[in-house]
Amino acid sequence: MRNYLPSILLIAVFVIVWEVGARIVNTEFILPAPSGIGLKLWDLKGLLLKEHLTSTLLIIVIGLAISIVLGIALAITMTQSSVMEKTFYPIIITSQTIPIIALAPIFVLWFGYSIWSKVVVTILITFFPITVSTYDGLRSSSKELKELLLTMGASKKDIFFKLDVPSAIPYFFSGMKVAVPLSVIGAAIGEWLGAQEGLGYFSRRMMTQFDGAGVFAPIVILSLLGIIFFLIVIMFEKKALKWRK
Amino acid sequence: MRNYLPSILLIAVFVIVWEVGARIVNTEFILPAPSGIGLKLWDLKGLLLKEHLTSTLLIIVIGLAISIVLGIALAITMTQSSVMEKTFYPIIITSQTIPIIALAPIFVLWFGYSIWSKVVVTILITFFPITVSTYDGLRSSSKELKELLLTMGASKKDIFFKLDVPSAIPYFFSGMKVAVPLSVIGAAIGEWLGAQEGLGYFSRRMMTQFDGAGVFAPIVILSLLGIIFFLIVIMFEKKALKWRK
Amino acid sequence: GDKEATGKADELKELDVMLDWYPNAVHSFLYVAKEKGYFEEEGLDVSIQFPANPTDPLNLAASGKIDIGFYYQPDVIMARANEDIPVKSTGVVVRSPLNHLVFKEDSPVQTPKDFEGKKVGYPGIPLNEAILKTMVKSDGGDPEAVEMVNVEFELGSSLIADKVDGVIGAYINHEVPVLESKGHGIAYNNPVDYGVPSYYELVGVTSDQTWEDEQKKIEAFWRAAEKGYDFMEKKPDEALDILLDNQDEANFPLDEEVETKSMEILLPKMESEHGFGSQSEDAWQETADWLKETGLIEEIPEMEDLFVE
Amino acid sequence: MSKAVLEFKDVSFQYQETDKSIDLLDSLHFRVFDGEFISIIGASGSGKSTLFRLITGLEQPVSGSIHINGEQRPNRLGSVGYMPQQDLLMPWRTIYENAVLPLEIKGVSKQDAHQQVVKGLKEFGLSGYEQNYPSDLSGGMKQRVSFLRAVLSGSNILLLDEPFSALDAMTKLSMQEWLLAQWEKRGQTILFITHDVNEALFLSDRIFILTERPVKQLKEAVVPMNRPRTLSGLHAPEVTKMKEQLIEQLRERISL
Amino acid sequence: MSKAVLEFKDVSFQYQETDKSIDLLDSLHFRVFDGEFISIIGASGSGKSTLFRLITGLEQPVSGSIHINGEQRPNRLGSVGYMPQQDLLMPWRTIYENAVLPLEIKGVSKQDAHQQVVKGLKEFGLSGYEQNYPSDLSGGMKQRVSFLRAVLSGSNILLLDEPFSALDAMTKLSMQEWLLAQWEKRGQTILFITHDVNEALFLSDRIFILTERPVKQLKEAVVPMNRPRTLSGLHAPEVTKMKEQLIEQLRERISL
Ligand SMILES: Nc1ncnc2c1ncn2[C@@H]1O[C@H](COP(=O)(O)OP(=O)(O)OP(=O)(O)O)[C@@H](O)[C@H]1O
Ligand SMILES: Nc1ncnc2c1ncn2[C@@H]1O[C@H](COP(=O)(O)OP(=O)(O)OP(=O)(O)O)[C@@H](O)[C@H]1O
Ligand SMILES: [Mg+2]
Ligand SMILES: [Mg+2]
Repeated sequence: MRNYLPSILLIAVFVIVWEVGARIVNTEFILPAPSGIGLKLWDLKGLLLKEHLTSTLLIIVIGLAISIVLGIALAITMTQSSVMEKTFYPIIITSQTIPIIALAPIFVLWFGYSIWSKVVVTILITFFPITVSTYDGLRSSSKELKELLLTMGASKKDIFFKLDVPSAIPYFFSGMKVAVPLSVIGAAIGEWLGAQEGLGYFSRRMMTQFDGAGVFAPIVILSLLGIIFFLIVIMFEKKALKWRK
Repeated sequence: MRNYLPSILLIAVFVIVWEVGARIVNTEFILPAPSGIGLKLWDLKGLLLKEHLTSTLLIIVIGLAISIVLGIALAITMTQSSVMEKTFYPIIITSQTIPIIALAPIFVLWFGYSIWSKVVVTILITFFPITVSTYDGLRSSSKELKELLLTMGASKKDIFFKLDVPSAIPYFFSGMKVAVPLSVIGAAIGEWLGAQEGLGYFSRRMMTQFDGAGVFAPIVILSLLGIIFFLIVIMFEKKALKWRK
Repeated sequence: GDKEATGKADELKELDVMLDWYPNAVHSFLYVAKEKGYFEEEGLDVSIQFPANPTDPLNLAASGKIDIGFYYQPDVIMARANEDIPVKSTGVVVRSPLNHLVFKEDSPVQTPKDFEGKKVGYPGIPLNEAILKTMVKSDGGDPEAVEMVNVEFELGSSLIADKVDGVIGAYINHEVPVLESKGHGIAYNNPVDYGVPSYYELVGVTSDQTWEDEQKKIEAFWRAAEKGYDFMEKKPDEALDILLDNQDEANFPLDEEVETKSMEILLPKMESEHGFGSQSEDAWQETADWLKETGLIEEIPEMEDLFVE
Repeated sequence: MSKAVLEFKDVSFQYQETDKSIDLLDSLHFRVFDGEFISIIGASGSGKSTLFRLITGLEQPVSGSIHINGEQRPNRLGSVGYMPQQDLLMPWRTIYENAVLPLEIKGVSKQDAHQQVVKGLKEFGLSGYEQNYPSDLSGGMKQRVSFLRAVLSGSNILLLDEPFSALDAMTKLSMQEWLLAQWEKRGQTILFITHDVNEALFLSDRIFILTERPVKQLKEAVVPMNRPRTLSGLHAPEVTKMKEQLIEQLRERISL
Repeated sequence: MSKAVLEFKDVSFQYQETDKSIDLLDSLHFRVFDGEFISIIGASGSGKSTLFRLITGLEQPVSGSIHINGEQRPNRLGSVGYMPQQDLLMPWRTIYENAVLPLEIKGVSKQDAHQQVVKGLKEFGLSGYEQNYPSDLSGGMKQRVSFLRAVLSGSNILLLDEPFSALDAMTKLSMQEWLLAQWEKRGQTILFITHDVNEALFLSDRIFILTERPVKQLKEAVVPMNRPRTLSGLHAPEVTKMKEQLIEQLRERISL
């Protein structure tokens, strides 16, 4: 805790300057004061937490779950078959330099305002780090250990479960630590483009109402969501990698 | 080249299936055919390349330039002063779990429909990888080499320029390889939120015109842009790291 | 007529409509029909959605993701003419433009030609560009000298934050009273006074496919809507109460004063001697001619493709 | 002399590279007898590790045959115990889980495996560390776990490929003495690759020297020392003479 | 005997850790004379590298004084040549750029520096590799570049901290002979840390042994061999006796 003191101080100073600044500027819809955002959060807590948070959470959870399942499956396929690897790996790497996300508006045409248009955005944004890190992890298993296992008479299955999978776990978690904050961003972007509920949607909608505090309040919740998800990943990571000193 | 054959084949198959699928579905504004997109690209090449590409390029270049300057400056400050490090590092790391990008709509209120609202989105999305990788790079310099330099009577400046900077360069390029595709995405997202020109804007505008090929055409250019930027970074990297075998 | 005898909710047919914007007084008839059970009487279970993007009502109707989207007559013609988008109007809600050129009362600009060299925000719908150009031109100005900025839905905020000098695409029944109620002095120009035909502001659009498959359903919708409208016309206060009861208070709080004012402006523009929802070929033709004149369309589509009774 | 537990009969071997092939063994013939301790020395790249890869079955001879305990099988994987350079323990497995690995792979029942591992850990002075991770152990302790793992493979032949090269000089000394004690107690046959001539002399009955490429024949030196051995035995005149000869043979191939 | 180029006078030193302090030296006193070759041996953690850190000036004594070439200066950084364990070349600098580093830092003019480096590279058999990167060189060549870099620091005292520990046995042997030749030719004073008793005996005039903690006094052994030396000289009876004594002294502290 002591280590974070300077950061906390800086944030405190920032919030105070913001508060004072906001009171001087005094146009709430352009620059709401932190106190105003706090009050708004309190006022709307029921609505934001019950309705909009649930909706955004659902998008994130479904999107991440699909990304994880597909990502791991593809990573395994690529490590097991060199044809698949040669086919998909260059595409996956190249696809990362392509702003596929710019296609997001068209998803609304394909999926309407259903949850799927947002889930697809979330998947697109999280699929890459999960797949690539899992793949790199599966590939990272030491050749020496593999040969050692072979000299013990290990089968392909033994090598996969006893060597490749454990070697991949740290990499998988690195990927998750990148993917999880991105999933929150993905859900929010998805909601801008077509939604009837959700924190990203609510924030954008409050803009049309000239309600500055209302714009920031859901973003505060989104931020907390990002941090909480991140901490959950770290918790699982600590548990899975307790052999690391 | 031979190595990419399977990928190229798969992409070819995908494009053909898409073409056939699009012709069967036959609703151009939901699913334009690749051939239609190609034709559209050709038709609009002047407009897209001269006007919209220039505008998007300007956003990317300004945004990346500012991110690089600020990112390197902050990374250096953090390595040189432990107070700065303790203050900023936790904030930078935590900020990454916060969907700041969700604030993008409000930038329009702050910066108007000028280029700056889009540049800010680009900076927000690229600042983190550049700063963190440069910082990690500066920190990565070997303690042994530093002590060796000290035994030669090296000054702080010697150590910075002869050891820290060269050690940071590979990390900086890793950061750039992440940041450059993100900058394209950032510019596109920025343009969704309000713009008069640019490829992201044009794509979205074509949606309002029900011109499916027109939606995809600028995205093709954005994709090429992402790939070209990436290749440029790799080129510079090869040059700077020619000592790597 | 051939009304289906219904009652049980599980036999109701689902029908998705998307409003042109967030719910306000103009949509009272829908909420009345819903509340009073007119839709249910027609065997419909209507769900009402609001768009996240200005063009979604037409887009999603065309792609069949919704059954009816409320949109603007000229855009329907443009979609049909330029991209052969298979959508048609199935009924009219508002019969003349609500869309006005809105600016601050105390600003130096007062008529369309004053906007030369100024910025005008609009919600990304090209029609608004045409309206503004016609207005500036008929006011003796140079349309090319006006800078148009796509501000999506942020019409009001961009105006009062001084990011633009005026906005087009704003409604005299909504943005104007809302801004006034927040204490901003607002003025506006009516496009009809500056060379723009009195087009239908709001029509309900359906894709050709949906029309073919679900004609009965659509017709049932309009029958129920008409009942809703009749109620709204006779008892505007009560209709308003129903709307206010149905509002999503935290999401989009409506101001009773604003909506009352809005209702006053609206009712005359919704009234038709041929009955609620009715359409005339002349009105379609006139609007299409204007669009061709402005260059927004090159050919005038077949009238039977544009609307059905 | 007792029976041959390992025999190479006219074994030839080469690595295929894209543009060329590297001939390493050419009709190589040798025998190792039950209970022997054999060291293998030779310049870097001379093919020492390749010999082990052939014995374990990771590689197959191009011609000739390899007999283990009198049998010739194409799939030799799993038939000898192998202890690699450094320790190569799995960092994510506890000491117990690392040691039990060969038994797991052989499909030994959990109960049997538990008994064997617990007994082994005790004999090797590792009791109490069952639930620790490798990172908690010193270099010498890790080498003992690695050796136990090779022993638990159940084979009478153990191949040790420079097992002590990563240890510091003092720890190495202790491990050598410990290894000798274990070998004398257990009577397994050990093949031991090393770069260190002193180590080879101190430990082994016979030393195989690889000098040519491709290897047609192993030069062989019988160490003129009785067991049990002491470090001072290394200074006996016949031993120092042999040592100088060995170094001379190896130096012919050195280039910096 | 010639003059003392390095002298520790009652030097005490300790590392401060958060919870405790580690006493390493307690009023240590010793002298090294011009042109000597001194090896330092001692168990891991006994403080060998710490001695070097004190000499170079990376650490300061808690009490006592350190005299280099008769002078006592608080900032000794830059006054001796230091060659670390392994090679520690900068991978991004060519061989030439690596060798020129100490001259760059001393601010020697480019022209002078160029002359010195080119001459040095030639003497060390590295001509033709000026523009190569370290990754192109063999282990022995890298060590020679590293040694040249230490020599170019211009100091008459060179500290070598286990420079050959990462080399394989054969390369190590060649490097030892090469180092002796260089030292005999140049007449610098060398302090050499090693774990390898053979190496210490083969190379040095005197051997310092660190046995206690904190170190109050260095045990010292004068190697009973004339120069030039050969490997066979190591088998002379007085040498093997000294070797056994040294190993005995070190073993007292070994624990696995
Ligand atoms: N998988 C392989 N494919 C091709 N060539 C190989 C392979 N493994 C080893 N070699 C080559 O075969 C030769 C012998 O290698 P090997 O590893 O057996 O030598 P070694 O005597 O064990 O050397 P070291 O002492 O360095 O461990 C070397 O030239 C090496 O480059
Ligand atoms: N910077 C430091 N801070 C605190 N303690 C240290 C530091 N450097 C070394 N030590 C401790 O001081 C003791 C002596 O370390 P030193 O590196 O001098 O030993 P050494 O004899 O060189 O050992 P080795 O043979 O392993 O290199 C060790 O116990 C070590 O843990
Ligand atoms: Mg080998
Ligand atoms: Mg040391």
